[in-house]
Amino acid sequence: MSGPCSDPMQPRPFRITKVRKELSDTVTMDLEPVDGGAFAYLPGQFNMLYVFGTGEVPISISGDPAEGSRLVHTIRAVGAVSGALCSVKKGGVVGVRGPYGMPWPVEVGHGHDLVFVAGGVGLAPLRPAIYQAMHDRAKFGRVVVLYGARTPDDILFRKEVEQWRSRFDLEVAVTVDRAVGDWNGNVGVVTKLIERAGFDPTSTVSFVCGPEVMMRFAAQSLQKRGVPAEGIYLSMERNMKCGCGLCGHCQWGPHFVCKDGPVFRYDRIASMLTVREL
Amino acid sequence: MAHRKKPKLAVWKFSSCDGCQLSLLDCEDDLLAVADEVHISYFLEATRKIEKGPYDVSLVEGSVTTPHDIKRIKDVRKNSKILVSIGACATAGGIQALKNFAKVKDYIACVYAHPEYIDTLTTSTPISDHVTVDFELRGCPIDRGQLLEVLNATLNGRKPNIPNHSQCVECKRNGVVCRMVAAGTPCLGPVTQAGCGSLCPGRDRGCFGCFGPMETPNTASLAKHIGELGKDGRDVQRLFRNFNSGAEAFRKESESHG
Amino acid sequence: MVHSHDLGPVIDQHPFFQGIGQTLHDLLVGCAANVRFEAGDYLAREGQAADTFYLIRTGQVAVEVDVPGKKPIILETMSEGEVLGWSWMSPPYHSTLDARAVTLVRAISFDGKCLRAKMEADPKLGYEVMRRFVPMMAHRLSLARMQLLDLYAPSVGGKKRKAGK
Amino acid sequence: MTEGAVQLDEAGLDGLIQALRRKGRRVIGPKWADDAIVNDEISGVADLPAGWGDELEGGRYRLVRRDDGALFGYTLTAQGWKRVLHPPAVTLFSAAKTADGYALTPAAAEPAPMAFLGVRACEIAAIAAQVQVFETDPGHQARRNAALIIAVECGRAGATCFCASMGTGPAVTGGYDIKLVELEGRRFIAQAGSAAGAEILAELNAPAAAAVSQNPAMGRLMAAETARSLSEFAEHPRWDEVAKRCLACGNCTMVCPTCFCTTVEDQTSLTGDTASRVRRWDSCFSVEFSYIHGGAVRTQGRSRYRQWITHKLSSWHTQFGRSGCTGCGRCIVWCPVGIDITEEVRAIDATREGR
Amino acid sequence: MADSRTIKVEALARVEGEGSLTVKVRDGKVKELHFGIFEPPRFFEAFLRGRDYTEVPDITARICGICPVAYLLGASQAMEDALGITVSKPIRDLRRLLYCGEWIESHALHVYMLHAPDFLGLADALELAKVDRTLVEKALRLKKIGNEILEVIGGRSIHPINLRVGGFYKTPPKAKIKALRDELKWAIDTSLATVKLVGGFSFPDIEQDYAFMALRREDEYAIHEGRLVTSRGLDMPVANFLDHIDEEHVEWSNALHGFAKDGSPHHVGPLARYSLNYDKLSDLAQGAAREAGLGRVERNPFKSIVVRAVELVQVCQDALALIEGYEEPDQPYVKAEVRAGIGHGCTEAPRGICYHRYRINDDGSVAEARIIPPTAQNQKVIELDLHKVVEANLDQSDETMKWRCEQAIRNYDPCISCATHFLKLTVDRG
Repeated sequence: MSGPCSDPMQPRPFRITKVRKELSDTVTMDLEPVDGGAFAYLPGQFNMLYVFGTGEVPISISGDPAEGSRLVHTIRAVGAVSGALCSVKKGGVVGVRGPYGMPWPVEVGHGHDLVFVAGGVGLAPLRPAIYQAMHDRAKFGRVVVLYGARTPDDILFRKEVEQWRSRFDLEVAVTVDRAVGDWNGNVGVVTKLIERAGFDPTSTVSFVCGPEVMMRFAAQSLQKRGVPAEGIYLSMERNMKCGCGLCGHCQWGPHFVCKDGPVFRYDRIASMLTVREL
Repeated sequence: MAHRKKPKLAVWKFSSCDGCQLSLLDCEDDLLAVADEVHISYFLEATRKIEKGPYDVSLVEGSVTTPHDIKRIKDVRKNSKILVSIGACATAGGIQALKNFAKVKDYIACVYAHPEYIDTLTTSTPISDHVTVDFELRGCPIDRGQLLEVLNATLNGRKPNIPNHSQCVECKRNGVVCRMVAAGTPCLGPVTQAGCGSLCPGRDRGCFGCFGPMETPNTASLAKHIGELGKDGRDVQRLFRNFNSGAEAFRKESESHG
Repeated sequence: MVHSHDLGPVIDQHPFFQGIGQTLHDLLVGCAANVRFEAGDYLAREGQAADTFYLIRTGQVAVEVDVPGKKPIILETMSEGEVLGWSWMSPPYHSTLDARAVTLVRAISFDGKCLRAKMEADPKLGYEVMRRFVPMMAHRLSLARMQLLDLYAPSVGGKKRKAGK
Repeated sequence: MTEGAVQLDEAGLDGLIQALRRKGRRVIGPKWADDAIVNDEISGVADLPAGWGDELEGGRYRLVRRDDGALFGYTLTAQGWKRVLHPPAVTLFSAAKTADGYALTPAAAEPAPMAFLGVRACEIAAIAAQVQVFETDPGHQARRNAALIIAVECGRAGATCFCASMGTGPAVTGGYDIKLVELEGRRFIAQAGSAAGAEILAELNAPAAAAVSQNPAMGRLMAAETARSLSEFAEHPRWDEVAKRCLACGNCTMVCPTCFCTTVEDQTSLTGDTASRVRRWDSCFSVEFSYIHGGAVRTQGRSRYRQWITHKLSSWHTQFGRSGCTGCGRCIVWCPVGIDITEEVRAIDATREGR
Repeated sequence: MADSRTIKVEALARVEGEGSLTVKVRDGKVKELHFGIFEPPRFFEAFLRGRDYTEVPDITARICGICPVAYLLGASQAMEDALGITVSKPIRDLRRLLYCGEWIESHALHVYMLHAPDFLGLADALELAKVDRTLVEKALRLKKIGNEILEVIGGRSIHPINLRVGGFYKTPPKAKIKALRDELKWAIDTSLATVKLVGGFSFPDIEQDYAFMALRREDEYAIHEGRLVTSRGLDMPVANFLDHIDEEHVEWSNALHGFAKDGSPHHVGPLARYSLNYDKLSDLAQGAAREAGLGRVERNPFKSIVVRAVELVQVCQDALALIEGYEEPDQPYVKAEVRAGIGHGCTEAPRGICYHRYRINDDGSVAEARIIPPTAQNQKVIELDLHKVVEANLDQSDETMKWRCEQAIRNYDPCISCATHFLKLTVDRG
């Protein structure tokens, strides 16, 4: 059993049981531990994924935490390691260390409206929380998913998002930054969706994930609507080499993003977001 | 184990001392293993066999100093998937870039009886001034371990472990006592990229910058400090005008002393 | 078609018109009309006279640029509650973009040309109108700038050293 | 624990070293090398840097002869015990391709027993600080547990010392197995601080003596309160000023006994059939350190210096409930241009309201 | 077959860079032959002016990555000469040991990897490895010993950093030097086997009446210092070098052509050293030479490969002896008082005499620099050899002739890539 504390630097081998191509540069893969054990995690947590001989990168878990046996990751090829990860075929083995990090505190939303704001591949780390909210649907008021993508071709989990849209107990709005004439959906930034989404700002908990700039603007829009800063959570990204507070790379102000985050409550970090090169 | 296709390797020489390409032949323990993994298609220093491009990886040694070189490097680029420039000549113009600070006519007259026979550019410039370079391997000469690392990383599709930080980090990791602090020896280590293995500081000598400027070199601060150690402007200028005088940070710093 | 006097309450409820004085209110209501566009209809065309602005009540409008030989590029979509059109305020009073109804659109149109003349004559009135349009324009500009950031794009570049640097 | 102090002469100290060696411990202590005192394996008292003292200033370290022949007359070794407990390079694992994946081999072997001779009060604090950082790292804990600490209390403080400001010294008050105080004429008062220490001292049959302690005056002062609140000064103009001098060379982080940051390197055989992963010391002064997809977060010298000093003096309190600075002054000495952590804090302190 | 043609080798991979060969044949006779070096000029003599004398060894080392120690030592000795200082015996010995390292590396590289393939009809050592991998592995191990000596003493094998005017920055610890012992014992045996191996090659029957010049010392086989002697009876200090040798600048070459002022065919390198210093070779080396069929004087340029192998035996033995006798010197270097002066320095680079002359100002800056590397000196005799080779091979195909010419040039190991091969051969049969 390789919990984060036994030997934090030894990756545990996982076999890839399924690979789905999501976007031109993004895949989702299902993994199972080669040793056959279980893998428990909470929504918003991440793993360090190791490709033999190439290296290791932190990747959020994008599956349903209720499905205990199946670990799901969605990976965008942006560098040597993530590129190599994306090209591992079904049946291949990758190393997994984790899960690491503070999760989305979904239970904080009990009794309130829940607003997910995602940008780009930022939808992937939010998806486990969306699943959990749907499992516990009755515990929340309105559940809103607002998603901004680059173009219609860059919409992650597109079929699933369509399914969510068709649910009556979920409000889903998608917008893209750029589109051409045959796109019938929204064009504009995701903050615009925040302005018109139906939720009660005074009783809302919001989870935001996307590029840092997008999260900054989204948090401001949510606040402008009246959502209190204590009700907004962001998922931060920093360089990580270990995932468990040993390497020091992910330090951000007094925080280790890997273990104090990646999910932070906005009011606790708002002042840091505007400090240059912190 | 399924074996990957052997990439075609070419080694090119421009204006240089041949030392960097010799580094490949100096990998005595690994040379035959390298030859098992790559197909050497063009490497004048090692073989009279010449194969046409395109090449998967080209290692380019030397700087551009003649009009003909400019044409040649463009051909090399066109024929190479990955182009790695190796050594101070190829990455900064080399020792011969010292002519960039002088009038070449005077230089020619100084060395040659018949200047009219000599066809040369007024400058010695790095490869990246002329074509896109995929990776620059520093050093005068390069470190053969680093060369193997670049080849190895390229073969295995990973990022080469070649740091851009200061020489000081390497010295401290190696447990080498700082010459500048402990003996007052002027040292370029704090502004020089790591990679040599702390050679000079490990032998009671200040770093003289074989690996060129580190990622964000604060040459002005170091130059001031070296002045405080008793060196005059001319000494400081000489220190920055060595094998990497063509690298922007060193060139600029050298120009503010003298 | 609804008559203009029915539009009073609609206008009153819209945040854009909050705190509007009676004079302006009457004036706006006086030059307002309920309009309806089928999907594919244009609310505005690039280069044509811009004499109208709209308060969208339902449906979606695409603000776009026509590109010869290609599909039009949609810059922004607008929907319920948004105010569309400000070209009527600045010379030469021509639309700078196309506005196309993506779905069935119901909107209230206002006669900008008429309003423009009244604003010229009555600076106080002009100020009142500008006071409402300028923040909206500023907000839309900031959204547009955010859009320009292309935040979700794969990062360009890398460490390659280019020639001529 | 302490059963009274004993007195050791030079031969007695050698007896202590030999006793440790007989027990299979590698004794690591101060030695002269390359114009500095460094920690290295020692085989007896003769290896110790007898009669060497040092002069320390910002960016300047000079060994000087002392006329009293003291064995521990220097202030601090060039680098601390971090080199041993948190080595510059550690192989984390190696792996080999197999028919259906790869097989991992953990690299860590049980460390051999060691004894650290000459540990100063500030170094005891630094060791404790890193133990806290690496509480989830079994390798680090194993190395620490393999080491016996033989502290030597400072008879004098260097001009760059400020352990008193940081509350870590100069008196050695705990965290040791044996504590030594050097008296004139290479005589020592030894005191056990643990059962293991007591056992060894007992073997030496040394005469009992009264415990003593020394309290040298500090060379520097740290404005501790401002230091602790540095994170409130993220936009202070001082960062631009220090960035003009700072070389971003990383020396301060390397010599700092508590700086723990590392990077990892993945290595492969040429054929790609085997791979390994090495953890190396890294520095927040390197650009790569803060690299995230697309570029580095801290590109400017000012932000990298600010990160280091703010983390060290301020964020540590949030993270670990203590300062990351032990007041050893190594960052001042070994900064090539002599940037002084206490002076930087003082400059900010001077601009605080109400001062 | 026409009896009149022009052979043009446009680009010849070279030592100091790129070379070319143009041969015009008319009526079965070589009418014109130019061996040119068009390595782009690098102007060392020019930019050395104004540099501090202490910098010159490191800067001149960059002339050649194959034999940097020749430059480091030559320049250091010239500076010491100018400043009037003499290094201690231990420093001198350590320098010699270091130089043995460069010799072992360079000779092993040339014999096995650059020259032997010619005699075996192979393109390169990698092809040789396919035929006999063990042999190439041995060659690499031999080469590596040379590099290890360079690294232990000099820091690195290419452009070592530990040499300075007056000696070394830091002398290596005894244990590290002694650790080289066992490998060198192996190297002596391997060198002997090498002599046997290359002695068995077949050689074209060419004899040339060279005027040999080499360094000579009474107490050792001179490599790093000595007096200059010639086969025409001259015996003079290094300082007189320029009285006998000059350089000219010819149109077809960017390297200055050295020539003897008396017009004799000036030849430096292994044949010269061997023929002039045979009596200084060890018994072992002499025996190996005799067994390999070398004469007391050797004038067949193609046999230089055998001479190199004999020299390998010699320098491996010398290195071992120096290692056995090594004690850490008290001082790593001799300090110098700066003064104005002129100094000369000369060593035997593996490929021949490398001469330095500097004039320095009273502030220690260089006023004038003159460096005459071995390849420049040998260019004329290389042309003489090529004359003979071409004339002896007129009935051969262009390809064969090209290879023969290459091989003839490689006889001189004119630094490494120089020796490797011709890029293009154009034959104009007139």
